[in-house]
Amino acid sequence: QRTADEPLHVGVIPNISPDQQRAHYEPFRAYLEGRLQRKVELFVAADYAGVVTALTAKKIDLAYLGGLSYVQAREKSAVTPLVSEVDQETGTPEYLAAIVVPKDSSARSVRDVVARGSRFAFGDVSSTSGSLYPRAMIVEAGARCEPGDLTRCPPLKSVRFTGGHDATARAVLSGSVDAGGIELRILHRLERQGTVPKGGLRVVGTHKVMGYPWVAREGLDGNIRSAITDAFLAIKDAKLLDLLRAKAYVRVSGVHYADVRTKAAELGLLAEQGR
Amino acid sequence: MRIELADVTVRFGDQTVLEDIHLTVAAGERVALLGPSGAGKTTLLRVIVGAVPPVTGWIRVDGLDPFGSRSEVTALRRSIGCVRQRDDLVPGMTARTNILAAAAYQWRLIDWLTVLRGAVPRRYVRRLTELARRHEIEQLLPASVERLSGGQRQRVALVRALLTEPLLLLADEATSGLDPVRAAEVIEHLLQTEATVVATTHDLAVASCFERVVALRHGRVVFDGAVPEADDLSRIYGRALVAERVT
Amino acid sequence: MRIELADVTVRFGDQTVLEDIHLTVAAGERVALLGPSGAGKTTLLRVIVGAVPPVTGWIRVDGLDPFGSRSEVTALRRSIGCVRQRDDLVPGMTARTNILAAAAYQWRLIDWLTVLRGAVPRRYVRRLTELARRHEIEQLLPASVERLSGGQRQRVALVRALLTEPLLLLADEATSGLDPVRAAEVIEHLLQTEATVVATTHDLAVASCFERVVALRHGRVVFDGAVPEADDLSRIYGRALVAERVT
Amino acid sequence: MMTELPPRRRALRWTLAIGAAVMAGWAISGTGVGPASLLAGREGAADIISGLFPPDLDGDLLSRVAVAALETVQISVAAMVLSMAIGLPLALLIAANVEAPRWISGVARGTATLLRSVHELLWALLFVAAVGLGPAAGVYAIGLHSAGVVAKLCSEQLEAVDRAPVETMKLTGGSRLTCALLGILPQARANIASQLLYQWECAIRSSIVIGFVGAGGIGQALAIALRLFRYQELATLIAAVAILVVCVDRMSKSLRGRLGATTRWMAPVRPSYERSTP
Amino acid sequence: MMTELPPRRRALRWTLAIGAAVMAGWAISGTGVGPASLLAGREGAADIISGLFPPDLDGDLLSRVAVAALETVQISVAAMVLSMAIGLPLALLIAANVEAPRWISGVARGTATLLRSVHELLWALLFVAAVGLGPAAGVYAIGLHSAGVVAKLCSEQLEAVDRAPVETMKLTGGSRLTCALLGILPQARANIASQLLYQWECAIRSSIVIGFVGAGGIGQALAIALRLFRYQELATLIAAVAILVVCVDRMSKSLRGRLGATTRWMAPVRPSYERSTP
Ligand SMILES: Nc1ncnc2c1ncn2[C@@H]1O[C@H](COP(=O)(O)OP(=O)(O)OP(=O)(O)O)[C@@H](O)[C@H]1O
Ligand SMILES: Nc1ncnc2c1ncn2[C@@H]1O[C@H](COP(=O)(O)OP(=O)(O)OP(=O)(O)O)[C@@H](O)[C@H]1O
Ligand SMILES: [Mg+2]
Ligand SMILES: [Mg+2]
Repeated sequence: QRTADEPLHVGVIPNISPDQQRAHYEPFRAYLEGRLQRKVELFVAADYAGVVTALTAKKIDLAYLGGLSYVQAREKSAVTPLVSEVDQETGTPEYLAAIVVPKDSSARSVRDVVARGSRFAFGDVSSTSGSLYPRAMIVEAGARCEPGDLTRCPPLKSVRFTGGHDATARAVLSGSVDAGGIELRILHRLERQGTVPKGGLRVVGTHKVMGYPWVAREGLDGNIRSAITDAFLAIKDAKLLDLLRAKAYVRVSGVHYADVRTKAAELGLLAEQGR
Repeated sequence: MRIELADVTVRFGDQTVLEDIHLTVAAGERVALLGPSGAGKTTLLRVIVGAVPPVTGWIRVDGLDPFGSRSEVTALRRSIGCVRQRDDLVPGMTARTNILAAAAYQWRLIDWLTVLRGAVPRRYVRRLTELARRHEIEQLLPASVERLSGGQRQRVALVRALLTEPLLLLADEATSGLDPVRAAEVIEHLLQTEATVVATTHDLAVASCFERVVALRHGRVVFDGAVPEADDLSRIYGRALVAERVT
Repeated sequence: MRIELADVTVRFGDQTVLEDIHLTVAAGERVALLGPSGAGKTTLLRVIVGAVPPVTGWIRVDGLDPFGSRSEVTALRRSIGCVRQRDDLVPGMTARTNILAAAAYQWRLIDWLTVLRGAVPRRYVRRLTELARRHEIEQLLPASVERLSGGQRQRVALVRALLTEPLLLLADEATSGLDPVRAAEVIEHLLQTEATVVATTHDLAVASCFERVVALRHGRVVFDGAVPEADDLSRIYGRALVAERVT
Repeated sequence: MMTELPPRRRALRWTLAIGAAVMAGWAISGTGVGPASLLAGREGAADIISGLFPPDLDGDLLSRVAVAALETVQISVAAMVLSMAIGLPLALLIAANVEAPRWISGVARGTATLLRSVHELLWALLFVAAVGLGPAAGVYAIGLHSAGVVAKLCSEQLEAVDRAPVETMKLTGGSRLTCALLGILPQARANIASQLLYQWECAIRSSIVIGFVGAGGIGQALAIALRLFRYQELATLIAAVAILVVCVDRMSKSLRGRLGATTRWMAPVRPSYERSTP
Repeated sequence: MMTELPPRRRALRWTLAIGAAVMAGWAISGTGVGPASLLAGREGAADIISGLFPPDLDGDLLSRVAVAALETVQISVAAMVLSMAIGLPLALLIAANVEAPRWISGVARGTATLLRSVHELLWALLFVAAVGLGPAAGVYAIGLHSAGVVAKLCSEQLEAVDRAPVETMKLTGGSRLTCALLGILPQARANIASQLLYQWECAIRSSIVIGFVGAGGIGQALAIALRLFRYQELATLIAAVAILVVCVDRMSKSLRGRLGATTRWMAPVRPSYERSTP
C-alpha cells in the first residue's frame, strides 16, 4: 500500500464553520503537516457518501465524519475513530439533536408530534443529528418506522428528507411540514444569523449525540495513527480550534459509537447487506 | 413597376460582380436577361429586390428604395414575385401550403386556421385552382414537396410566385428543368400578366419571346435591345460557335 | 457497360411511376432520355444505379445486379459517374474538395493528407487540371461552393462526375442552367468519352446530338430510336405545339 | 476544413488548434487523469460494481420503485410543460434568422443564459423556500433550468434550417412572423421535437438531483439508497432510470423517423422485390 | 403539420395530441404546480433572494473564486477531452446515415444510453472508489456521462444533414467511411461544434454536483456554501458560474457564425453603401 513518504490524504466534510471564517481549512492542513512531518492533502467534499466510499476503498487515510457515517463505514471496512471534538456549546464530546415545531404549534412533546400524525421532515438521510436521532426519538414516542422504506412512519402523515438542516428549519417555519429533526447548535447558529427568527421554532425534545469522530482507514500504520491522535490532542491554538468548532479534542474508540450503531441498525440506516 | 438602376457596382470580397450598371425598365416592360454563367444575372435580380447591397449606386423600384426604411421595403416587396434559380420550396410542407405561404402576409386568422386544417382559404380558392390547372399541378398539391420531380417543383415555385398577382416578377431561369411544351406555356403566362417582368434565361428561344433583351458579361451590360442577332450573340458569349449551334 | 432492364415496374405508394420497362443499352452507346416532367426519367436513372428498388423486374449493369450483394454493388458503383438533377454539392467544402471527394474511395493516406492541406493529390493533378480548364472552373476551385452561381455549380458537378473516368455516365439534365455555349461543350465532352452515356434532357437540340433517343411518358417507353420527328414529339409531349416552338 | 485559406486565417486556425491542444494538456495533467490511477484503482471500482449485483428485485421494493417512477414521470412532464411554455418563445426570439429586434433577442438570450446557468439544485433551494417541500418545488426548479436549455438548443435548431426558402418568403413581402412560422419552423420541427424529448430525458435525470432536496420520485429513493450504501437497491433504481431514458430515446427515434428528420435512407441493398429472369 | 392526411394518420395524430394534453394535465395537477402556491410563497422566495444580496465581493473571496473558476475550467476541459474521445466515435456509429452495421450501431446506441442514463453523481461514486477523492474522479464522472450525451446529440446532428450530397457519393462508389468523412461531417461540423460547446457548458455546471467528491473548483465551493448556508457567498459563486457559461455561449455563437451554421442573413435593411443620386 502507501509508503511513508506518500502524502496523507484527508477527507473533510464542512460541518459547521465559524461565522467569520469560511470553510478554509488551510491552517488546519498546515498544522497537521507540521506535526506529522509529512505532506497532507486535504479534500473538502460536500457529502458524506463520497468520503465514506473513498475511506472504505482506502483512497483516503483520515476522514472527518458524522457518527452515522462512521458506523456505516465501519460496516464495510475496519476503520477506527481516533478523536472527537469537545463541543463548544455543551462542553462535552456530545452535542444535541432536536425535534422542533413552529412556535404556535400546539404540540408540547415528541409524543404529541407523533400522535397527531404530523408531517415530519428530516435533514440529510445520512446525518446523525438530522436523521438518525430524530428518527430514534419519534420511534421512542410511538411511531412505527419501517426499516425498509424510510419514508413511511405511521402514524406520521408523511416523512420527507430536506437535504440539510437549514432546509428543515425553513420547512418547519413555513408550515410545509409540522415538525422536523435538526441539530440544535445549527438551529442556534441560524438564529444568530437571522435566517430563523429567534423563537420562531420551539424545541419539543432533544437527544444527546456522540460528536463527529476523526476516523482512520483500515490498515493505516499504527505510528501514524498515534501521531495523528497526538496532533489533535495537542491543538492549543484558539484560532485553529475555532476553525474546527471545537473546544478541545478527546480520544474516542468504537465503543463510544455503540449506541449510534445499534440505533442505526434497528432503524434500517445501515446497509443490510454489509459488504 | 418602374425599375431604375444607376451606377450600381457590387463586389464580393475583391471580386467585382456587377460594374457600373445603368438600367431602366419601364413599368409593364418585359426584359429577358441573358449572359454566360457567372455574368451576374442572379446578382442583378437580387440587387433589385434588396437582397444584395451594392457598394455604390442608386436603385429605385417604383420610386421606392429596396434598401430604404423598413416600411418602404415591405411595401415594395409585397408587390414582387420571385422564382429563384435555386430550389427554394420549404421541405416538409405540402405543395399547397408552400404556394399559399407566399401570401401569408395577407392572411387573416381564419386563413391560418384553414391552412392548418390542410385546406385552401376561400379567398385563394379561385386563383389557386386556376393557376394549378393551368400548370397542371392540381394532383400534386397535397403531396409533400420532397416527393416531386424537378419540373414539378419548378412549376410549384412558379405558381407560388404568381399567386399574389405581383406587379414585378423576377424570374431566375424559371423554365429550366421544364420540357419545351411547359416552358412555352410558362413564358406565355408570364407575358400575359400585367406585371413588369425581368427574367433570366439561357434559352434563346425563350429570350426571343421578350420585347427587350439585356445581356451581361463579366458584370457589365454588353447588349441592350431587341432580340440579338448572331453577331450580338457572339459578343455576349464570346464565341462564334453559338450561331452554329442555335439553329 | 451494358445495361439491361426487363419488366421493371416502380411504385411510390399507389402511384405507378415506371411500368413494365424493357430497355437494353449496349456498352458504349449514348442514349438521350426525353419526356415530359414527371414521366419517370430521374426514377429510371435511379433504378439503374440501385437507388430505387423496383417492385418487379430484372436489372443488370455489366452483368452485375445493382441490388445484389454489397461487393457486387460496390464494384458496379465505382464505375459509375452521376450528374444529378438536384443540386448535390457538399456545402461548406471547396469546389476542389467536392470534386476530389468523388474519387475518395481510391484515396491512399497520402491523398487524405494532401486534401486536408487544401491541395490536390498528385495522381489527380493532371486530370483535374485538364477537366477544370476544359470547363473553365480553374478560378473557382478554391472557392466554397456556396459562393458559386447556378451554372458554375453545374459545371463543378459535371467535372466531379468525370474525374473518375466512369464507364457509365448517368447525366440528369446536366446542361440545365448552362448557357448554350457551355451546354454544347459539355455535350461534346460527354460524347467524346468512352463511357456508356444515359442523359436526360429537355433540350431538343441536345437530344439531337445523341445517336439514340428513348422517350418516356407516364412511366412507359413511348419512343425508342433515332432523333424524333415532329409527330413523334407530339406523341412524346402530347401536343402538336412542340413542333411549332422548336425552330 | 479543407480550404486553401488566406495566410492570415490559416495562422489563426493554427493558433486555435495549438491553443486547444495546450489547454487539453494543461487540464489533463492538472487534474491527474490518467490510465495509471484508473488501473491502480480498479479493485475499488470492481468492489462497488460487484456490490450492485444482484439488483434487489424484492416485490415490495419493485412496487415502491414503480410508484416512484410514476412520480418521476409526473414531475418531469410537468417540468417539461413549464420549460416549453417559457423556452420555446425564447428560442424563437433568440434565433438569428427569425430577426427579432436586436434588443429583444438580446434580452431573451440573457434570460435563457441566466435560467440555465443556475443549477437545478439552486433553483430548488429557492422554490422549496417559496412553495415548500414537495414535487412542486422540483417541477419549478427543473422546469426553469430546462427552459433555458430548451431556448438555447431549439434556437440553434431554428438557425440551422436551409435559408433559401425563408429568404424567398422574406423577399416577397413575408413578415418576420410568417417567415418564422411558415419558413423556419416547419423545417426545424423534427429536430426541435427531438431536442424536447432529449430535454425530457434530462428532466427525468435531473429529478435525481432534486430528489436530494425532497422532491420525491426515484430521485429521493436514489438519494436514500446512495446515502445508506444500499447498493443492490441502488442498482434497481439505476435500472429504473435507465429504462425510462431508453423509453424516451425510443420515442425520440421513432418520432424523428416519422417527422423526417433522419434521412430516410437509400434503398436497401437487397430489396424484397420479386426477381423474374427475363 | 399542414398536410391533408389519410384518415388513419389523422386519427393517430389526434390521439397523440389528446394523450399529450391529458398527460400534461395529470402531471400538473398531480404535482400541485400552480400560480396560487407560488403567490403564497413569494415571501419565502424573497427571503432567500434578499439573502443573496449583496453578493459577497470581499477581495479574499474573489481571489479564491477566481482560482476555483480556473480549477473548474480545468476539470471541465479534461472531462470534455474524455467525452469527445468516447462520444464522437459513438456518434458516428449511431447516426443512421453513416450506415454502420446494424449490430455495431445497436451496441453503440446502447452504450451511449447507458453512459448518459447513469447520473454524474453515481459515476462519481464509482470513481471515488477507484481513484479517491479529487478532481480526477470528477473528470471521469462528468466525462463519461457527457460522452453519452455527446453521442446522442452529435449523432442527431449528423442525421440532420442534407442527404443528396451523401447519396451521390454513395451512388458513385463511396465507401461508408468516405461518405461519413467527406459527405456528412463537413455538413454537420458547425452544429457539432456548437453541441460540444454546449456540453462544455454542461460540464461546467455539472462540476457543482461533483462537489460531492471534493473535486475542487467552483462546484465544491458552491456545495460548501450551500451546506453552510452562506447565501451571499453563494450569490458570488452563482455569478461566477454564470460568467463562465456566458463566455462559452459567446464562443459558441461566434464559432457558429464562423463555421456558417447560422444563416449569414440577408442584406441589412440600411446598408452603408454610398448613395449617389444619378
Ligand atoms: N455570395 C457570394 N459570395 C461570393 N461570390 C459570389 C456570391 N454570389 C455570387 N458570387 C459570384 O458572383 C459571380 C456572379 O454570380 P451570379 O450568380 O450573379 O451569376 P449568374 O449570372 O446568375 O450565373 P448563372 O447563369 O451560372 O446562374 C459569380 O462568379 C459568383 O461566383
Ligand atoms: N420519393 C418519391 N415519393 C413519391 N413520389 C415520387 C418520389 N420520387 C418521384 N416521385 C413521383 O414520380 C414521378 C416521376 O418522377 P421523376 O422524378 O422520375 O420525374 P422526371 O421524369 O425526372 O421529371 P422531371 O423532368 O420533372 O425531372 C413524379 O410524378 C413524382 O412525383
Ligand atoms: Mg444565376
Ligand atoms: Mg427528373
